[in-house]
Amino acid sequence: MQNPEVRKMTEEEKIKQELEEKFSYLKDTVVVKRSRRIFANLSPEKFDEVFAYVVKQMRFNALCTITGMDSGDTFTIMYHLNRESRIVLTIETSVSKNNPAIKTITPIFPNADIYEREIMDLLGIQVEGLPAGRRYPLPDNWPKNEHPLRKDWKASASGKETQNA
Amino acid sequence: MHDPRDVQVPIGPQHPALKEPESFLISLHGEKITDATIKLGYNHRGIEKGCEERSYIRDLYLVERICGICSHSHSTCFVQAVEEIAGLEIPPRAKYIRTLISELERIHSHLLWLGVAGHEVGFDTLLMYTWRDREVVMDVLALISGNRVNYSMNTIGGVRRDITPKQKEEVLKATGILEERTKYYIWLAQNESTLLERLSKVGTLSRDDAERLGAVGPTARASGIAHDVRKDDPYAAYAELDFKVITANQCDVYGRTLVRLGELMESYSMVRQIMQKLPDGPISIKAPRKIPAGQAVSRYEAPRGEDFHYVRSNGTDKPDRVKVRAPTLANIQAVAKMLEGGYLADLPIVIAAIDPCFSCTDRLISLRQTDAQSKNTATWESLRLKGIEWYKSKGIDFSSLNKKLAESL
Amino acid sequence: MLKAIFYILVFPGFLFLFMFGFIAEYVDRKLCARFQNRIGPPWFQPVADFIKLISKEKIIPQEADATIFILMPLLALAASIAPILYIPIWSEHAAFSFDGDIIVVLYLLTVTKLAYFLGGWYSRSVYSMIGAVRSLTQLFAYEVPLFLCILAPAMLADTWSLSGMVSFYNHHLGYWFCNILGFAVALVSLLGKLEKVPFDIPEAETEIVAGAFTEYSGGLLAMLRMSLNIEMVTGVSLLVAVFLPFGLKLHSPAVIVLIYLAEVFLIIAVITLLRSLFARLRLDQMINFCWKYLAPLALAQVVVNLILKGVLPR
Amino acid sequence: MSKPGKMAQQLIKSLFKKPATINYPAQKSEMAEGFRGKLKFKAHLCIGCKLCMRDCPTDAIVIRKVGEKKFEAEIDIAKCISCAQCVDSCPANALDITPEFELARLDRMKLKVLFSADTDDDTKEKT
Repeated sequence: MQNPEVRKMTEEEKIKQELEEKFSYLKDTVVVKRSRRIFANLSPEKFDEVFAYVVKQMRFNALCTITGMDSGDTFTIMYHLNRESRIVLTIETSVSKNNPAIKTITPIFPNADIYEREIMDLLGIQVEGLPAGRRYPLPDNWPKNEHPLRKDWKASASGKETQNA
Repeated sequence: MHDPRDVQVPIGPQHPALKEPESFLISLHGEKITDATIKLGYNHRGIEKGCEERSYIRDLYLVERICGICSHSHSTCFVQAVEEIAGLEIPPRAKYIRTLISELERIHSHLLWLGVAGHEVGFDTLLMYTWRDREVVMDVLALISGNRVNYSMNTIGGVRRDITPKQKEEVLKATGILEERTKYYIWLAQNESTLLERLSKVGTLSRDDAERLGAVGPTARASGIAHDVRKDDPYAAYAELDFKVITANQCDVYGRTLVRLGELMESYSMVRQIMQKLPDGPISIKAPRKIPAGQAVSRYEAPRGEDFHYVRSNGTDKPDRVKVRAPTLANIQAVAKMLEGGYLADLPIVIAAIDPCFSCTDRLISLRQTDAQSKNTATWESLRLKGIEWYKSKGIDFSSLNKKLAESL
Repeated sequence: MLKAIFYILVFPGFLFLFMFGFIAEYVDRKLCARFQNRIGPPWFQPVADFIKLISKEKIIPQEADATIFILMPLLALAASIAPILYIPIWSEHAAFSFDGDIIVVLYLLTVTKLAYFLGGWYSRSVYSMIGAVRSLTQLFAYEVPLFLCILAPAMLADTWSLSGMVSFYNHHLGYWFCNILGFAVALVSLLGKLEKVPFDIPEAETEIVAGAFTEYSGGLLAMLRMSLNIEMVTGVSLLVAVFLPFGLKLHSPAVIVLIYLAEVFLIIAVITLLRSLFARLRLDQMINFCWKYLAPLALAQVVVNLILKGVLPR
Repeated sequence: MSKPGKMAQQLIKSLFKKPATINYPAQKSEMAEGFRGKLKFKAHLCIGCKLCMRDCPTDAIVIRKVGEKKFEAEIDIAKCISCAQCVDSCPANALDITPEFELARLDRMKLKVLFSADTDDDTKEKT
């Protein structure tokens, strides 16, 4: 209040500050890209701790979606959270390509179920703790070990019969 | 839990209640639904993968075809993300034109929804009337953009077509007609008792459940959650427009109807404001073919709710990852909750009430035929031949007639 | 003997009803389209649909009981044609009549519903079975008010034959006004019987595809659709005979038939208007409505008629 | 007060109104000016840069060199999605979009339209 610098701080910067104060290892990994867009990078070990704090203490209580991608050596998983539908915080973490697995967040966000199944199907990352259910979005007879969103997967590769439709 | 006397009814993937392939397995106890399992994924077309393999310009048209109804939503959402990464600030006139198309699209989508809702409860006259009125806005969209559905108005760095004064007049005229009609539909929805009977207290979703299950758009707003990306996270020209976020507290299908009808009225007022404020100037700026490395999250209030795109670029002319989360995927998870304890007769309207768009939801498909399937798979050609043979066995031969027809066309 | 065969096969039986069925379907569809601000089908559409259907392959589901599956459309068609023989059309006397034929007509109209039920039930598909059960459940709701409404005028006329009733009302024209309430209730119940919106629950397209008819195809479906059309004509004719028995005293049968046709088309137009005016009710709402409003009103009509019978001069 | 049959007035009125639908193949519907339908290729303007081929989302257009500064275009209407990106991409304005929308044919081969290098708008249909 007394410091004019602090008063000028936007909500996004306050979030950045709170995160960096609370978790020292987050220094320099939280980026405010523009108003209402914050990106944070996390190592997988620290994920649970920060994620729980952000959701429970910082009111980022809605999940937009989960994005998974193949970034060459590792898989990148991004959790897009928002606060009152306004500020989107993207928490990025990575998973190694050897036996990739993440923990489910369905106990916190029940609607994460379908996004996690999507990551399971399309990237082949195991989601631990996800209850058994029907797969999404690939068909039931889709072969195992075929994960379309991996960069080395090509629709027409390895002699698969493709339908011209 | 599972009662052996319950009947299992498959709704879909092919069923008259669903306009797109999706499957619901319903357990029925008499007419009551005891359990509903949802299976998605029939419409997966590989669009996210496809985007990674195409240039940004080509992606624009691919993304537009994620969904037929909210084509402008997806393309704007995508192009906003790309522009944010490239650091392009589009001209104000382009922003206004984008907003105009997006509001016209909302009008067309909500009118379409009202008709579908009427059809689902067996009120076909309402379907015919709303779809007749929808033609007015479709014509205006065709006039402005050159197409009725896939408007292709967006390009990276602006829009592709300008609005002439004559088009402006047409838009205002159409808005006037539609406003009158919408007032009538609001009156009808509030007074026609057979409609009220079928919509009230059906498919209830409490505010808590809506929040917990991540419902978005009119579905969430009808449960009293006043979230609207246009207000909360303004894009395009929305920050400069004056509009209300319509909510309802009924938490049922009736509430969702009122919210959509109320939004229609807001859209008409917004279209008028856009026409009044439309700034002069260029409609696009030149965009580079190669987009610098970066990432962006883009949100957009599609007619069905929040559309979410995440784009990551790697400095080439192709994106590294495009993630699309369509509003239906967020809402569909609430449907099982809404169906619980309801009647079979309410199933179509409950599903329709979230205004589902399954082709938005799924974006990738199996591109091949597996051998295990081929035994039961009938191809188009084999079915055609079977038909010809069957009619021949009845002594009817159409082949010469077909040949004649083929030549004439 | 020859006359009886003519009655059954040509007029007012098989051939006449077939043509009338097509025309009634056309009028219904065209009017509905015009109500909805559409152009609607051309005049030959019902005939074209019929020819198309009979030229298509008949598919009998593996699980279905083939005999019943094939027989039921025939039974439905027969049961929907038969009542016309007892309904007076061209004079005060129907083709056949006996004391109690009014009950036969009502039950023949119920037999068509039973045929739909059995056909649907033995299709062994979930949609058909749900549709069939709904059809029967609904039957119990509209049947009581419909029967009461049609029996009430009979009580006043003190006869159980349709021809007798018609001639009674022709000789006591003023008595017609007593039955207006019954007419309205019977018209609404008839909507339930004909499974038209808002009572088209048994064949609710968006819920159970086509209800009991889901598995039917080709010629069998054509027969079912025809029996639906003819059921509409006979059902409406019954209403005309009971509630609008005008002009039957005239001497020219042609004029009487013309009046009859005009009345039938008028009621069909009203049915079409009603069916484009409402949303489909749910089964529980429909049953509630029938027992809460229609049945008491029908009962009131019966009571009123019983009292009037004692009071009014004969 | 909610009552059934609130639309009755409109329905009866509709009886006497002109229908909103048209009898399509007999009565043609008009598309707005600037409607994006079939593509048109103006051979004399083409400079053979093939930018249209690069930007076409569906690979529906093929430009071939047939002589000195002479190019022909083959457009596969079955593939074309009428987005008109090629019209935007063309630096020489050699492509144009027409409002013609009745493009269905019973024969797939008839959907391949060849715009020859010599004539401007005369389209020769490939068989």
